[in-house]
Amino acid sequence: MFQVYLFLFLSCVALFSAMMVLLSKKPIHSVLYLTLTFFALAGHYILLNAQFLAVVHVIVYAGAIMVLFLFTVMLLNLNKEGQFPKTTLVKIIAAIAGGLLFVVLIGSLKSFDLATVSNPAVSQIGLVKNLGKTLFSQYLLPFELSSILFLSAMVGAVMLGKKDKE
Amino acid sequence: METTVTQLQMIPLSYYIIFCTALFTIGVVGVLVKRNALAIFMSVELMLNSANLLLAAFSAYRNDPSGQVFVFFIMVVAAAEIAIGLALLVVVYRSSRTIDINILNRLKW
Amino acid sequence: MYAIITISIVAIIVLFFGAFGKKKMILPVIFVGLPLAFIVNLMGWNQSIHYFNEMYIDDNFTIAFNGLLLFIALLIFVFAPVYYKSVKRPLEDIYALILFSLVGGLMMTAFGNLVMLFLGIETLSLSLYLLAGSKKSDPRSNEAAMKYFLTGSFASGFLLFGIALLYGACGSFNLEDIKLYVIQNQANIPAMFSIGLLLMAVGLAFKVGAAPFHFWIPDVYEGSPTLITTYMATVGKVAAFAAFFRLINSSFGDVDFLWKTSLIVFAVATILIGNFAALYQDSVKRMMAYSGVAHAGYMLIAIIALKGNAAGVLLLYSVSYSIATITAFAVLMMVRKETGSFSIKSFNGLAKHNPTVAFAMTIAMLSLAGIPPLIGFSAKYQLFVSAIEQGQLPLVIIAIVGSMVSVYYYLRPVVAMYFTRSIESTPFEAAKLYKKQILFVALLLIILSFIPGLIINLI
Amino acid sequence: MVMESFSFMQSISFLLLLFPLLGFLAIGLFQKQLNKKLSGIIASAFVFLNLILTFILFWYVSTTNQSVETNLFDWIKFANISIPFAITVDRLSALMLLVVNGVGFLIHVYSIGYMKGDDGVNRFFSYMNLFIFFMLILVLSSNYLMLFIGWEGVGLCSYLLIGFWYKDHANNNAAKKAFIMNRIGDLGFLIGIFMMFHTFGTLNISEVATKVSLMPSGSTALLVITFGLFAGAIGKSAQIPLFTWLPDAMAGPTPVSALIHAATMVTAGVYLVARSSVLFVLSPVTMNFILIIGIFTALISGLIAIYQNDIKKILAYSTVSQLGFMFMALGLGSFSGAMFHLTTHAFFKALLFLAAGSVIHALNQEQDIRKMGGLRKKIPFTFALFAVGAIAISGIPPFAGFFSKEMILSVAYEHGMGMGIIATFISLLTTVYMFRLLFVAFYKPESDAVKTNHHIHESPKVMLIPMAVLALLSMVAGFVQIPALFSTNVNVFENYLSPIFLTAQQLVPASGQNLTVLTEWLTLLIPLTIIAILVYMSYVRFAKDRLPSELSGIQKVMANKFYVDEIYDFCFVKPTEKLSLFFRETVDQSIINRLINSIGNSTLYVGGRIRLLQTGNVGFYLIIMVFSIIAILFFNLIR
Amino acid sequence: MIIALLLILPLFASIFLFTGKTVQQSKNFALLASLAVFVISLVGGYELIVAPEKALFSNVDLESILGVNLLFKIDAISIIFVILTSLLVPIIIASTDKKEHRTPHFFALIMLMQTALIGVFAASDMILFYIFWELALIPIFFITARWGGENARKISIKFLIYTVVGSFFMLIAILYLYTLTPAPHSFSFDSFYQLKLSYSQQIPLFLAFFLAFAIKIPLFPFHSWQVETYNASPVQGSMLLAGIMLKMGLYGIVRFLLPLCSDVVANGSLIFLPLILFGVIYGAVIAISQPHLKKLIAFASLSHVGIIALGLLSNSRYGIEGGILQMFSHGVNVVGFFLCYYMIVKRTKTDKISELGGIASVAPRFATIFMIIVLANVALPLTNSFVGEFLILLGLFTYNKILAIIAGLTIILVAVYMLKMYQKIMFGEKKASTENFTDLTFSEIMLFVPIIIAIFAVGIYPSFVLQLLQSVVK
Repeated sequence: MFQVYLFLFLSCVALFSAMMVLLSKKPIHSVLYLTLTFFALAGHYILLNAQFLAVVHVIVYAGAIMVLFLFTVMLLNLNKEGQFPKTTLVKIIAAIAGGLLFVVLIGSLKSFDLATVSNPAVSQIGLVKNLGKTLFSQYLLPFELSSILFLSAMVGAVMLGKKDKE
Repeated sequence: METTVTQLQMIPLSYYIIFCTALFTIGVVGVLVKRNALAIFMSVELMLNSANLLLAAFSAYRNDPSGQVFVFFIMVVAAAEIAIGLALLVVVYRSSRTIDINILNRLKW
Repeated sequence: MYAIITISIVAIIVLFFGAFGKKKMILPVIFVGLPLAFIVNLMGWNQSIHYFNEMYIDDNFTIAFNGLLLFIALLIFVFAPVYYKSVKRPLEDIYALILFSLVGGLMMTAFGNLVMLFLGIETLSLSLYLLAGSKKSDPRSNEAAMKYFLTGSFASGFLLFGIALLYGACGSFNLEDIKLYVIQNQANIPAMFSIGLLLMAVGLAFKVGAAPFHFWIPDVYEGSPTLITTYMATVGKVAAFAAFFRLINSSFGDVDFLWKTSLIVFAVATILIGNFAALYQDSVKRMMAYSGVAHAGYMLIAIIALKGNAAGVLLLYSVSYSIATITAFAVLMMVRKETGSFSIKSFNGLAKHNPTVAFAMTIAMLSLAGIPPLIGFSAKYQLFVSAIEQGQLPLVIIAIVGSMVSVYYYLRPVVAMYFTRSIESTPFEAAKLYKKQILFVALLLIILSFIPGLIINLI
Repeated sequence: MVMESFSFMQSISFLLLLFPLLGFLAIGLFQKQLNKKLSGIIASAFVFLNLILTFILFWYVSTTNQSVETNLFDWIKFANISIPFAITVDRLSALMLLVVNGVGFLIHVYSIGYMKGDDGVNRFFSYMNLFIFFMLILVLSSNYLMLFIGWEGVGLCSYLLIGFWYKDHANNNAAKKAFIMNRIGDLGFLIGIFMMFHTFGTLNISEVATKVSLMPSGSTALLVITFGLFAGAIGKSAQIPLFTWLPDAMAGPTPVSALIHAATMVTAGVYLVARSSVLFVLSPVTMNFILIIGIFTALISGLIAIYQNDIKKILAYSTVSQLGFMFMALGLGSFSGAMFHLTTHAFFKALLFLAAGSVIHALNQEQDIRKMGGLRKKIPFTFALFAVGAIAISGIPPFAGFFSKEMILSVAYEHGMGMGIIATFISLLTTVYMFRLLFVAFYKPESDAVKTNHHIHESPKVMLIPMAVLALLSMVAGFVQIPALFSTNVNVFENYLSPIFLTAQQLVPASGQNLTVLTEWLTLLIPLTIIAILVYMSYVRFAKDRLPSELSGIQKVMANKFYVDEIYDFCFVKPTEKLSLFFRETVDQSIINRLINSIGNSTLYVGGRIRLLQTGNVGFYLIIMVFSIIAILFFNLIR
Repeated sequence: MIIALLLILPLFASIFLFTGKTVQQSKNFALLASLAVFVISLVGGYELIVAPEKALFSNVDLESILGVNLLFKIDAISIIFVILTSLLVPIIIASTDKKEHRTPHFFALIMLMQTALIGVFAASDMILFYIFWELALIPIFFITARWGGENARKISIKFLIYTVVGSFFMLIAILYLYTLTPAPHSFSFDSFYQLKLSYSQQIPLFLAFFLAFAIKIPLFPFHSWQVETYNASPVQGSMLLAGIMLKMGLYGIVRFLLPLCSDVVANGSLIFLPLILFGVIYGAVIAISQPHLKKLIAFASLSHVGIIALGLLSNSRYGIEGGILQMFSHGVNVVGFFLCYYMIVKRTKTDKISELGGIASVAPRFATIFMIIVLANVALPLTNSFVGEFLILLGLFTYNKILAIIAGLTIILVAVYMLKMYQKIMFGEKKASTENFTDLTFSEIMLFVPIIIAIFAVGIYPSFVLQLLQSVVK
């Protein structure tokens, strides 16, 4: 049962901090709450015995993405409170939309029969060794092609970032 | 590490589904309520993360590594996406001195 | 497969030349590289090779669509030098991004695994976000890029969630495995599967610009640099449709009850909204954007029909739509250069000063409107036939109603060009080469009008 | 075209059509080149050739009692419809041929003089020959559709000739009116033809007659057919209610009035009914209708004629009245009587018109009789001829009119005393207006206009000689049919036509009672006495004095033609124009066009509204997206 | 062979003319080409007269390349329209005046139009038919919009959209029929004719076809494009429209409505025939008070084609054959009528009837020719319209007597407006605009000669056409 409590705890943390991302007025707070969420999710990954993902997750999200966010906030000096509040109407509509979406999704998914899924006692697939094998055999092509993606992102970021001479 | 989590699969899969759905929904709501582009980016990240976790959970429960590989790719893409998004944000900020998406309405009708 | 490699290498070479300031070398490299890729692409004809554990499937569908994508890209590069005439810098980044996104497009047509689909979509989209904003000094371009990015990444979220659910239901990303799963569980498809499928459909519908996920299209098309708009409207759309078709065709053909109704609703909404909204546009560019929406609706019909020669019909429609769109945008670029405006008024009297260009535009408009005997008509009619054979008469009727409406707005530029005197006497003196290029594309359109059967039977 | 080898008689009947057509084409196509003096001669020559052929044919049919049938070519032929272009010369058509070609020839000759100096003389003669052509088609046709060709063709010529002097819109209006009123009748004719085809499957006159004789009397189909045909006759022969065009038609040159609007075309209606005698006798309702129409027409137009002052108008109303008289005869079943009166009427009415033309010619186009007077001294020859005509038409023995009227009157009396008296009254009306005309124009003291006009002269011989011939005919033609009272042997005319009307006579039950000799004498003598009194009274009243200027109420109504034109104008012309305007302005522009445009505009409007969905606000786009997704998932859930 | 020539000759002429340099040369070339087409069509006609049971046939299976089967068949019905087209096009080309500032493109468009029209009448495959049907719109649209008069631009758009909308209904019907054909589906006429359609299948089919054709013909409530387009179009355009293009719709009725929806036509006639009939009367009544000659022609035409439609839908052989004959006649007459209009407008620069008058006194030759054409329109016996209208009314009469009688009213109304118009224009005293009216020149008369020959030839010997049709109309 310990695992379940852990799961619930991590979930609560994640959901709470995710909510706080939305509710925070200051962008910087949002970013920090988001970091918290990411850490909670990393906990989930560990719980799933997906250590590789957990590590990558922390590196990529908490390490890279969060820094980028913070960097942008600082760079553009966006950290002002109460910026551009949405009207209540929009908030209500958004809340309704979210609620409906949740209800519909859960309503559809709740019937999912667990028995159809194999439930091995110990999942070892999340280990670096296993994942690496898969990644570099079966998923070699996408792996290589993701370099193109990065390259284009890089080129693009440079293009947007640099000042034109004209 | 390998033995610490031997019994974790006792958690029902539906917990993950519900949790991920909730997280996803929060992300969606975040995109909808926020006018700050930065906050919207963050909300999108929440959505992507919920998908990630879901994939990882399915992967673990199915004992199939491809799900987790997919998560890896998603993270790659997410990183690239955020880089591009923030670059765009900077450009927009430069030209209009704000990151409020509501002022993006030159193009309409 | 080799086309992807070729294009990637070309893109990197372009980047290098750019970095070393060899501006003059960039376009020649592209003009060598794209045809080369085209030829390399054709090599796998009729062989159906599966690369890398069915990650990449090089069947005739792939080759035909990739050939089309490469060809469209080539055409767009043909117009690029004139479009960027005033820009002094090498532009290697923009060209490279176009090529990168092309790689994404090539992946999308050929994917055998959802990972490839996802990566392809993202490669294409990310490049397009950047390209849309490539005119940094123009706030409209910025706005387009931002809108595109926001909506696009939001849709990606849904797509991913859908993929996740799908994976949860059937435990694989491989299209073949999914098909196997579908065949085995046809009787009791779990809700997770169907919702995953629908969310994926939503994500793809967003990419193809189907209503009600089309909202980005008019704004982004209008705000982006025209050359990029052309690219988006052709390569982007065709690749997305190829992917959509492949996805549905190779895995979900047997469970059409899951997606058919939704797609029909999308198609109907797209056709109606696209055509009706286009009626009122003053800017031809924006009108073309809505026209793109409307055509997405028609192309959805091919997916709904799915069986028979629907793939061939989709190819035919893509050919007809892309080439006509390129022609129209090429003319539009020229008009914009001359008059500084996209407004319909700037077309006034074009025929008098520049009959060849006006002729090309007319052919393009009539083809888009589906007036016989141009290829646009053949495409539409083949589309309707294949849909009707699947019992989709009501849908076809709505599509035809949409076509009726479309005649009006496609005619407006024609009428402006031929029958309205321009108020200020703009000479419309475009470069001779450019005119020839436009004429070439228009003639291509006419020539293709005589071989629709060939195109359909390719696949 | 199938041209079989023709027999001699067939060739002649074919040539009958060819000559006037040639004349028309020759003069018509070379209008500009042709000498103006020559055209009249050419035209007359062709008609003269026709006249000779007519004599041959007349001799042939009257001696052999055979008809000459010639099939020229198949006109309309497919499936079970076969309408050849065929002509038949039998006794009835031969009689009509005589009238048409005979009177036609005389009037052609007369026209050479009358039209001399007119700019359009070539045009005139080409039209005249065309008229002869169509009239001959009408007379000779062996089926009803071909008859209809001639029927409409003569209408066309009538139209062209009434509006001959086209610079004056009054003439054109008259021409148009004639054509349109004819067309109204023609519609009836067509419907009759349709019904006939529907009922019998053929339009051949003799076949129809054969088939119809087997039918019971009074069937609805027959009623429709005969009413249709009679409607045509009403239009062509200017009967009530379509009679107003004929007086207006006097706008044309006087020879035209003589030929078309007195002698030949207007009698086509009588010919048609006589031709279809078998059909009509089997439809008693129609026969009674014809009788009523005939009586009323004769009465009303006779009354109107009394108060007219235009010489040609008087003659025109007289024509209408005489035609009414003929129809009355037809209605009474006396087909040969009607035909007899038709023939004699052709002579004396043509004569009257020509003489009137001569008067008008002499007076420089003056037609108002009040501005005449004393002409008997100035143009005595014309006066004499006019007087012959007036006497003949008034039915004074021994001129032709007496015999033909007597033939009809006797039938009327046989039908019943009342009918006889009505008929007599009608024929007496003739005397009133004719002698009023005669005395006012020729006896009355000269009007100022006549006095001051020193150019009044007798017409040239080319005009007078035809008139003289007609006068001679008007005097002697009656002796072919002498009333039974005087001699039972001399009924050449009736015998001649008896084969034609044989079937009809057999089918109709002998209705009337035979009159006693005393009654017959009385019915003969009393009218004659009255005529004498009337002539005297007219002389007293009109020869001496000027016409009374003020007319009393009822007289005014009559003088104004019972306001028929005004009524028609109010009931038909004005509403049609209003309707036209209403359709054009209101329905077409305001309703249909606006409706169609509003479909277009509303499409645009919808487009404009849908366009507004594109608010430019990303948040809005996203919300729509999310709700759409929710909807899709929801429908998936509940499915 | 003949079919190929009929289609390719004008098409190549058209393409060649698009590159033409001088107007005069282009006109001569176009005239020559169209005359050649006329001769070829006569040869085709001759072949059909010799063997009326057969049909000229051409089938090139290019479906794998073109996506359409090139299936052509010219039978007796088709040849009448092919001949009509090839007869009128040379006249239309020859009628263009030097002063009108035409360009070589003008003639190219006319030749393209001819290709399309012949294609429509010769096609035996539905999609082919539809392609030519729509193709015919493009040249006429350009002719109208480019060389048209006031508001031509707006009106030509309305015209194009209106008719395209109409033909889309036809497309729906075609596609629906296609699904009904037994697999493998086919678009050929023959496969459609072999269908045994139930009543409930025929009804929607009928509605779609009828709507499409009613707009094209046009029949009563759908006519609003017609008047405006005739009015705005240059006279050659009007001639093409009224003379030939309207016949496409009627031809469609003969080809599709009658054989395919025979039950609906048989049972439903009482519903739509009165509507058409109202349109017939309506057009005629409006023509009475119409102040502009060209619009008058338009409304007259509305009335006339309505009668033809009545005949075709009257469920009787007489009506159908008469209708087909009358289509030919109407084509000839209306072109003649427009030519007369053109002669007047060329000289006086006005088509307001009230501003004209007295022309007959200065131009007797013109007066005569105009009179003949007016009389042909009035359907006087021995002119071409008479036989057609007679048969139509006869057919209608056998179907329903009341309708026939009401339809017969038009023969009165037509006389009213035609004679009124003729009188006001030609008779009376000269007016300012007609003061210097010159009579027709030799070349102008030559334009009318074929028309007048056609008027009398058909009027005097219609059997030639009727018997040709006999083998086809059933």
